[in-house]
Amino acid sequence: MTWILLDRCCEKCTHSLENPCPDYIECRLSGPLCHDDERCRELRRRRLEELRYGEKGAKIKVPMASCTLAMGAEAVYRAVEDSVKKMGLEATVAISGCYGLDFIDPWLELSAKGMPTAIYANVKPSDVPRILEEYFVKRDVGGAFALKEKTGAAKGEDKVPLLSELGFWAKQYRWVSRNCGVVNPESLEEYVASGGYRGLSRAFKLGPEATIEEILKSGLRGRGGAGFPAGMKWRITRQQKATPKYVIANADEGDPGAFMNRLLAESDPFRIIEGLTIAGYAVGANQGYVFVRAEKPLMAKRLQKAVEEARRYGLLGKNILGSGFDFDIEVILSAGAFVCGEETAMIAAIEGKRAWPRQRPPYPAEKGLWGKPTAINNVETLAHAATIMAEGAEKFAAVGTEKTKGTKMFCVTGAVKRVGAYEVPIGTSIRTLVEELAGGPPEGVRVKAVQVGGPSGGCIPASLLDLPLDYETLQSAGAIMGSGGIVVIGDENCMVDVAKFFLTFTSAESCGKCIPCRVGLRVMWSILDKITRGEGTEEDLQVLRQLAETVRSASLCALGGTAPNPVLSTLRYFMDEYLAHIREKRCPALVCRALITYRIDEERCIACGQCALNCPASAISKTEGGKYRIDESVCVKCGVCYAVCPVKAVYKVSGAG
Amino acid sequence: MAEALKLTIEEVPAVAGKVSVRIEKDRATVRVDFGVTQDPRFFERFLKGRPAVYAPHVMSRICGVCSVVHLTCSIEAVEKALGVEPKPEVKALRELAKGFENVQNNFVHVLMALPDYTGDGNVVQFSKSHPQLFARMMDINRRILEAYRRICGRFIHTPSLGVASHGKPITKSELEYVGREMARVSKELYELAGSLAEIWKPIAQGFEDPAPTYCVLKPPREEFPMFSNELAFSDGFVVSAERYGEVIEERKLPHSNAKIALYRGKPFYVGSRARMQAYFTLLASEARELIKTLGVDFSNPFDNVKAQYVEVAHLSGLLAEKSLELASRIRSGVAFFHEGTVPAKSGEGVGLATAPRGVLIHHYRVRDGKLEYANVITPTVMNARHVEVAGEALVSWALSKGVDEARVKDLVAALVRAYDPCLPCAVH
Amino acid sequence: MVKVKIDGRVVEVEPGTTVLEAAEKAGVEIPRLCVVPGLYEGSSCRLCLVKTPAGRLFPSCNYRVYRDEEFLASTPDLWEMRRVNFELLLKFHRIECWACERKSSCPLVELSKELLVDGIPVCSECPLPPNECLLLKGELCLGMIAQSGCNAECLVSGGECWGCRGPITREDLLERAFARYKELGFDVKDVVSKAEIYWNSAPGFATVKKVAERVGSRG
Amino acid sequence: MGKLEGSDEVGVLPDKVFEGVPKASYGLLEALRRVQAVYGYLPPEGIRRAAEYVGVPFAQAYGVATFYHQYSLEPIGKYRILVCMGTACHLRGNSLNIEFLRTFLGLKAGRKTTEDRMFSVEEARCFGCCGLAPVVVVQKPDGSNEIVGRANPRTLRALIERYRRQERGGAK
Repeated sequence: MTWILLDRCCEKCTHSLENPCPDYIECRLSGPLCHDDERCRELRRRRLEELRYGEKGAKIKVPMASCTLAMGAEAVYRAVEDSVKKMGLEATVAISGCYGLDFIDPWLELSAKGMPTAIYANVKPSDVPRILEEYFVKRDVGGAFALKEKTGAAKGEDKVPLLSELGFWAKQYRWVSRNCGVVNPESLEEYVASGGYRGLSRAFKLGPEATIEEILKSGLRGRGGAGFPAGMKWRITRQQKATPKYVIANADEGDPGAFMNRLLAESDPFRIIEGLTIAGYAVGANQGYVFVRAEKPLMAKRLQKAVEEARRYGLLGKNILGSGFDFDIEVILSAGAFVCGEETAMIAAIEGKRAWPRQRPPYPAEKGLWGKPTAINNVETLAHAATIMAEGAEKFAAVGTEKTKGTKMFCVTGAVKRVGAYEVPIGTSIRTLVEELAGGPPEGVRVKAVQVGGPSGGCIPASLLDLPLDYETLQSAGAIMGSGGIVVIGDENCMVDVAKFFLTFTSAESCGKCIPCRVGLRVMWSILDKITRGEGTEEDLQVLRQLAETVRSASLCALGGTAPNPVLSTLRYFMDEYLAHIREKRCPALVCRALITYRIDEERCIACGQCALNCPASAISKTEGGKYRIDESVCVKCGVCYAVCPVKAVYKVSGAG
Repeated sequence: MAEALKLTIEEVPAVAGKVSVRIEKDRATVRVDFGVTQDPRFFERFLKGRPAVYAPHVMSRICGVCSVVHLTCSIEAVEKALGVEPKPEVKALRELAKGFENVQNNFVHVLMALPDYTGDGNVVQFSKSHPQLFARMMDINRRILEAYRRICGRFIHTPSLGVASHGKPITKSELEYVGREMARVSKELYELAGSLAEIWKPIAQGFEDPAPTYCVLKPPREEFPMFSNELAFSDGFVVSAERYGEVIEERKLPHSNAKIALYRGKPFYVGSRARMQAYFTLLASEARELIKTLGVDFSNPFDNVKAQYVEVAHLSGLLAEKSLELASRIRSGVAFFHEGTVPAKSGEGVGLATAPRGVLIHHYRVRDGKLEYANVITPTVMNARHVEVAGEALVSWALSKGVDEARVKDLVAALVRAYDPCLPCAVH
Repeated sequence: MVKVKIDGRVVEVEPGTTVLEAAEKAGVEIPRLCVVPGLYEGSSCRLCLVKTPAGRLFPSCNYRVYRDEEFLASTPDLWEMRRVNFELLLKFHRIECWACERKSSCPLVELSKELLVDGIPVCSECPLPPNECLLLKGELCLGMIAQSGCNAECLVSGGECWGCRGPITREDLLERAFARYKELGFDVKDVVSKAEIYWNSAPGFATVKKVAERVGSRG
Repeated sequence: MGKLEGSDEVGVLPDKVFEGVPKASYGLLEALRRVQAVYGYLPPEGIRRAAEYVGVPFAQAYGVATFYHQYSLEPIGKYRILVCMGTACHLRGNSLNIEFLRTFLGLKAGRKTTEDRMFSVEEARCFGCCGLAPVVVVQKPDGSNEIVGRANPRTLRALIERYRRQERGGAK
């Protein structure tokens, strides 16, 4: 058994689980504190180096998060193990979290003493032996995607850019996501080595009141969407007389297109656990819950593991770090309901009921889980809190806007070249995020709109891309911050269809408790459906708007309260598309099925027959000229031919065209 | 006195519906054109092909003021055409309803026309100069309406009356209430007569009706009739309902949208003035006394209004009797006279009813339950030519008395009002 | 005791009283459907929403006052919101008043009148209990497909409904109504012919005819 | 009611199925999950057992079972094809993919499982793998997941044909 950083260094160490040392965390990195022994100091130094380069002086990191796994990271991991064995490499194979840069998935990070740490992008299992050979044997990094630093010791260094110089990295301010892709998410040791749990130690030193004060000073606002000051929430919960109190980490990340919480929990789960512990300490709770979305099981697994690890080393349980504070966490897996993201619904779900929200006030801070004061924070907020406690409020508040300090993780998806999660200071413009970080739209596509804030957000037109991303600005533009999902919509998408899509989602996810949301969204959906079928009238738009306003203001919870946003914002910015559907019975983006016709351009057709082969309706037949033609009376407009045609001879027309 | 005279009343004031009167005097002859300028409504046409049982409901819409008479007359006609015999109670209730309409309607007509005789000009003025009297009359009207509601529910276009059926459940106590109320109303009306007679000045005293032929229903029994199977004329001629077409002829005149009806080619009149003369012997003694009190001159068309008052008083008493009699026939509690469906037969039927303004004829031909032909002759149509003839005589008479033109116009308007203040019936 | 001001009327209530209770005490009428004290906490129907002067909305059934507060309960926008909301609620109600025992005491019917929402048939106001329905006696009453609001005058007076207030336009409702006519042995054509008398030029008559034809053509 | 009664097709639940689940109402979600893990869906008897175990009325357990997406009250196919309906996946063509899958597998409206109970096609909520949009995830009978990124009708067709081949091969 190798000694790890979390173990006692020698018999002189006073720390034990029964009698924990308040300086335990600080002692890990800059210790020993209770006694002076150079050997113990050296033990720590060596271990830290081992963590960096592996025990054998070389390390291969394979990212194991949902996104990389989906791209075959598991096979890459196996290939790496095989190759290491076959090549007889003296290297440690380790897992890590993910950077959140989906466009390079799966990637590999190779490091060895004296070599620059190199990242290889889009690795296939078959590439692995070559990459390992180049790096470890030939010491050539020319094939790498990016380097973490330059040592001048390896070949090809000049050909590869530094990660920190790349636009999508340089423009980021990795504060809360600092460990994502860097540490092993299943290792508490690596977390502590990277500076983890300093925040909790500091909180214990400051005491609960001062901890809340510190969070208030940092100006941290809830990152789950509403932007309520986190310190305020804690203070209110703390002030309640009723006991016991609870803290809940909201890891029910349900917004389609948002995965920053998943990324964080899969790559750096201990930060969340630490944050929740700090929250528990600050409000005076002894029990915390992490409520995880059912669709993201790995997230739950990692968090569960993190909880177990923390318990093992006394960072959860009785008398944590000798502070006298008892705290434990239970990870709860949801059973799948978008509305669970709403705090009162989440409470109902934890209580084992249908996830029905209830009217606030009373707020959960007053009457929450089991009717007791409960502080519910988004996992990103909690991770921020942990980081703030460690780094100090001033450092956090150094970036951001006047009203909102700090950074926020945004997930940029849709029509962009570099899909991924990026952490930037609040107030960064949408354009910076979309064009500089995410690389703008792919070739041949223009950005038409940007949908900010998940299904309840609004569609902001391309002309407003320079808007800064902060709570107030987004709200005034008809969108919301939400969880921070940004979906870039290219000009090949129909905005009516997009609005309808979001309503399909929200109306299906409506819990059914209150009328405006349950019925209103359905009625709105059917109006949009009518419009996309070309049967809409201009009066429908009036009704739509009125319904949207009513649903927005009369709904019980935020789900209904924000669900009309996509409709209202598209009505506001893309009225011309609605009118084209209504007046001209035409879908300008050639999306709405009832309004388009598929045809085959005989000039282009190479008569490969793919279309006819794949057509589910057998609507495509050979013409006398040997080319193919679509029988419009049979065509179900599924679009398969359009998708499979290798020469793009299938095209769509809409309206009178 | 002018040799030639041309006067036009574009719209006669204080009547329902649009009616214009053109007066032309050319040397010896005076011509009065009574033109209903309101558009025709084609009731008779659009019922064609529809179930005959719908006719009463629809026909009642000819007039919102005297809806009951159209309703009941239509019911009578449909019943005859389909060969349905209503229960005696249903018939009695129908007669009650019809009587109520005559009472209420004529009473309101009196109230409306009275300012012409008292010199007040209009009702508002009248209510100011005779506040107590006016208040009392309004109270009577209210009580009549209230009593009516006990029998038929809603007042206008009552849905209660149907073919061989009376929809509203009737209770003994309600009938008794109606009896008591109407007896009181009748009594008050006789009491009022004295004070009325004082202010009720004659108009065109001495003027005589140039065409004294009138038409009423022949009473089937010794009683003021509401419905009948025969028409009686003042010349003694009596004709059965089915054969009304043989003596009454309808004609369309170019200056009016309404038709006119003639008896053997001659104008005739209908209404209370006719009825009070014809049914004099059937009247209660108080009513006969009342005729004297008010000094009704049956030869003066203007005195139609006085005749109406007499009729109201008499009928109120009669209704009181009738409702009490009916109450005695109902054993206790609620009685239902709501009948189910009517067979879809074929046939022809003519209904005759005593309308507030005269005689109403509904004539239907039904095949397999569906209406094939409908003809309606309203009192307004019957009076239409008589108004002109009387008007011509009135103008000559007035001019001969040296009455100025403005007054002539007022007189003619008052004459129109005296006959009938409600013209839409003419165009149905 | 705290002071609650609702629509300008001030009442004193115990702290913890709901705004709805306070409003009742103040004599301000607030519609509501879902709240059943002791059984259901409410806040579902959203008809009882009230507004603070700052414009925030709360369901009055659920909002408890602990300090002096002011609320508006009858602003036009609130009533408009209630109306839209109520229309939404009705959209998924079967509205078979002719078969419903509750029709005479149905809060939906009352609210539909208060909020001027169309779409409830005359049956809802008919004084006859379902087993005394005129249709059972073979009388062609249009109550099932006619717009209510007349207090069923004709039915009260013993007649059948002629639909003078115009047709109901909701197709699913018409469909069920016509199916019932058919079930009771009426010819759908006769129903339409009777309806035509008042509805020939009514805006929704085309829908009525369409549905009637569809129901009529069914086996 | 027939559907809610009858437990014939469901065997006896293993005794240990609820081990570690708290015997209180808040254990219901987990208890139901355990039942579903055994059968692949929630048979009425299973819901009843879960309700009894945590001590809530059957109606409440049924209400919870019908509320959450993760619970299925009808048997699902051997291969459960989850089509991501997240925004990115929708925009990049999953609406077309699901249509294709349904047509290709011959699913009738309102049904999600093929007649032979081989495949289920379901819409799923965002997997958070938006970088791979459109994403289709197949839960295979051995419990593993196959994640198909950048899916299109062509790859899906190949996928299904591959599973069918495997099944035929396995049968022999």
